[in-house]
Amino acid sequence: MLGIGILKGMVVTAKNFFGSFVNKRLLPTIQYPEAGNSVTLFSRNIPFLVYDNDEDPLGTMRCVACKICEKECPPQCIYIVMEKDANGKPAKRPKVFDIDISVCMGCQICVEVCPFESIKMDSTFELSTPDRFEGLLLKREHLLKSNTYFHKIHPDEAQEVDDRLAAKQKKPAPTPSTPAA
Amino acid sequence: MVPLHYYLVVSAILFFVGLLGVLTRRHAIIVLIGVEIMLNAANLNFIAFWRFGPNPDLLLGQLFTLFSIAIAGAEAAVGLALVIAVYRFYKTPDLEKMTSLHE
Amino acid sequence: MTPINPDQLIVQLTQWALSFLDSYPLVAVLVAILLSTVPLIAVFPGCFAITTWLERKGLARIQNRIGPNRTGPLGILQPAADGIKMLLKEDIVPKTSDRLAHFLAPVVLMVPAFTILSVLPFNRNMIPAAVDTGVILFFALGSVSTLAVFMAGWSSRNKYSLLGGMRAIAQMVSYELPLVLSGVTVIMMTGSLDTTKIVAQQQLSEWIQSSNAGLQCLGQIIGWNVFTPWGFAGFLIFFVASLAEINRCPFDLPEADSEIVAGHLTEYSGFKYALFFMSEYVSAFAINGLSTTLFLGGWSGPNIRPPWSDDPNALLIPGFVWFFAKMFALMLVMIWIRGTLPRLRVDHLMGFAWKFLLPLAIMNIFVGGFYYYAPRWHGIPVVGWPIGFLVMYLSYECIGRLNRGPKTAQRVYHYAS
Amino acid sequence: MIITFSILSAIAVISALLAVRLRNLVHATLTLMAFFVALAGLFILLMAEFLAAVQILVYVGAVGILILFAIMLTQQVTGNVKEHIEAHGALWGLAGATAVLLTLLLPAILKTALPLQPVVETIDPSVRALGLNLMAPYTIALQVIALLLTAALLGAVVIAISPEKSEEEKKS
Repeated sequence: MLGIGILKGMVVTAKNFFGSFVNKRLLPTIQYPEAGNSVTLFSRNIPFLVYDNDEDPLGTMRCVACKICEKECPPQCIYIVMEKDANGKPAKRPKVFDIDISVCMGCQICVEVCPFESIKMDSTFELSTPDRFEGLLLKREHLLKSNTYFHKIHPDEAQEVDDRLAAKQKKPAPTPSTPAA
Repeated sequence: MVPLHYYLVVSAILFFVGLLGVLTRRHAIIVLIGVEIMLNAANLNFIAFWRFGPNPDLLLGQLFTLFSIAIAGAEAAVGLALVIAVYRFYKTPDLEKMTSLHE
Repeated sequence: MTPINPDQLIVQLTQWALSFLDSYPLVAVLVAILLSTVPLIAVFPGCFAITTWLERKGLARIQNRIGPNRTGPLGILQPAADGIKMLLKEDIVPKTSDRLAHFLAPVVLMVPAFTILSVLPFNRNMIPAAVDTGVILFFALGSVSTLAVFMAGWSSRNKYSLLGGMRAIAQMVSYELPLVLSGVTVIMMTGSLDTTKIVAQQQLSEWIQSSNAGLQCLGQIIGWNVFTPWGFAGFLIFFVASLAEINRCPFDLPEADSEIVAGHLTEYSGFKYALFFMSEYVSAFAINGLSTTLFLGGWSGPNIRPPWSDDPNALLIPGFVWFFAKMFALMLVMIWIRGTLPRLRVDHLMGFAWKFLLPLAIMNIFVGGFYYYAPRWHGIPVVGWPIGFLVMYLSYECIGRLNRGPKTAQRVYHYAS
Repeated sequence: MIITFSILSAIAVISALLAVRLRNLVHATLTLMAFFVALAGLFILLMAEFLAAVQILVYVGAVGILILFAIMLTQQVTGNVKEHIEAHGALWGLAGATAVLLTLLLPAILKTALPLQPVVETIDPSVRALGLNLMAPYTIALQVIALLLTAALLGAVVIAISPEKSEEEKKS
């Protein structure tokens, strides 16, 4: 019969209409500011710096200001200045660690190249600011986040990293003992 | 009630206006508009005479006007089609430039 | 003191109010005019507001969204917010536009849209203008809206506007024919252009009035024109043609936003745009009211008598409730269709009117005539109904099949192989 | 009554005058529509409701729109006519039209004794009677009109089809 296709289409839309009241799948909208979207396990956004001890973030940060990430960053959004102690010796800590997130493209290359597991990808997405210059330039203080936070957002990856770090710590211990043996 | 004179005078003036349009403008469509105005003036006359006549129940004036409106519709359709056809040929709607028969 | 009849309460109140003015006939006439026009001007913009909200919510649910929910509970204040936004916006008139025509176009659209409402019978004794030529007056004033759309499109001096205006003219003039012809069947069967008589005609079904009480409750429903073969076909033709006549989806080519911006509305903003928007909805209500009157029995619903009254005309649920319920139901179907069907192509649109709806409407007139003269058994159209239905169905199939273009081959998708 | 009449007839005359005198064709057509509507108002005043409705339906809804279409197809879309609009001997035309008005129409109206009041005070404007009249005594006229309209429709289509277009269609 002619026109049956129109009726079929009408039935489909009617199903959508009534289904949206009962079926969660047919109404996937989330009221964003009130009910935040749940972030998936593998979502990544911008890098952050990991520290280990919650009491002393600056003291236990893993970054040693080796500037590998600064060199590798394709859009060159990382800027690092190494800290010097009172004697003028390098202190293996960044004095300045800036990431211009208006330039960062979230490629994760800095994470891949970091030998100290100190820079990881964050999954936060509420980054809007009223200031498009200073507000989008994240300083060291903004970037420092604890290992527990890393565990919270990417548990599997954080566990892997922890294991690797633990293995690394163990390894140097036997090395000096080898000549003794 | 408004007397019959008034309607007839209005209708006469409308007829005059339509005639003015036909006689003084050179654009084919305006000439057609003038013809339409004259037809409508005649219709007004028919209706007025029907209303003031002795036998409105016979509805003669209304019937005649109905036919006249139908004919006016046909006239407008054919007239405008002619205007378009002539325009395609002469590339102008100006009646005074359509002089093939004249030359 | 007559017993209270909920059906006629408003009419009785009006008469009671007017009875105080008996000694001032001129004032009484003025008050009577106000009493019949002010409710129209008050009620229909309200209906328009509710419909915009319903439409946004309904379309949202069809598209698996939630729709407006910020202003008020369930977003019910959204129309008010929209209205305030519209009123506060700057009224921009293009520099090269034809000022007078640009200004007059929304007015020319709105005045007939409200005027045609006055020939609709909302209830027994509740019709703003009881004229002998109701239906034809409706169609006549409705055809003025074509002019308004053209004025809007032409005066904007914008090629998209002009294209929209020309499309609107072509579409509305074409679809007026099936619209009027499917209405003609009803007029022919009723023998009157008067809308009140058309409604009264549909309440007459003697064979059911004489039967038992349970069926009598349905007495005012069975007689609806939509339950006859010609009425059913006519209703469908009328409904489709009215969709095109008021430029709603899927016939919204004059304002097809993916092709010609917003058609004739492109250069309108602020209050004028709001007027356009409102008149479109009001004419949608008007045309749905007319199809309710012509095919769905107008204000008649199930005969539920109030227990305290012996008056056979007394009804517990007032007629205008049924009228507005039917009108809103048709409006909801329009929203549903808008959420379902995609826009037609221009040549398909014109072909659909001239090659499909028009022959079908003419066929419908013949079927109506046959139904009228076919022999009946105790008033039941035992011959007319099935044969009429069969003829209409066959002509639907035949005309539809004749209109089919060359059959296209099944599309084959070549993926990377 | 007289006030309504004067307003309506003033609108009718002025808009008719504008319709034949305006330079801009689309404006002329729009004022022509106003003229049609005012005339429909006069019909209502004369108790010919049905004809008023038909007047609006046919003239505003069909003829006027047709004229607009014709303008859009023949002129540039602004409707402005650049060259001068008066016909040759326009003054003679004006004189002739005035002469017709002053010597033929007005004297005839003013000299005839015409009824001031309608003979029948109230008319029940019955569409039904009109329809019965069309069906019984005037059937032939109705049929002829129908034939004429069909012929006009076909004729208009045949005239308006452009010859080049049809040749192109033949080729393709």
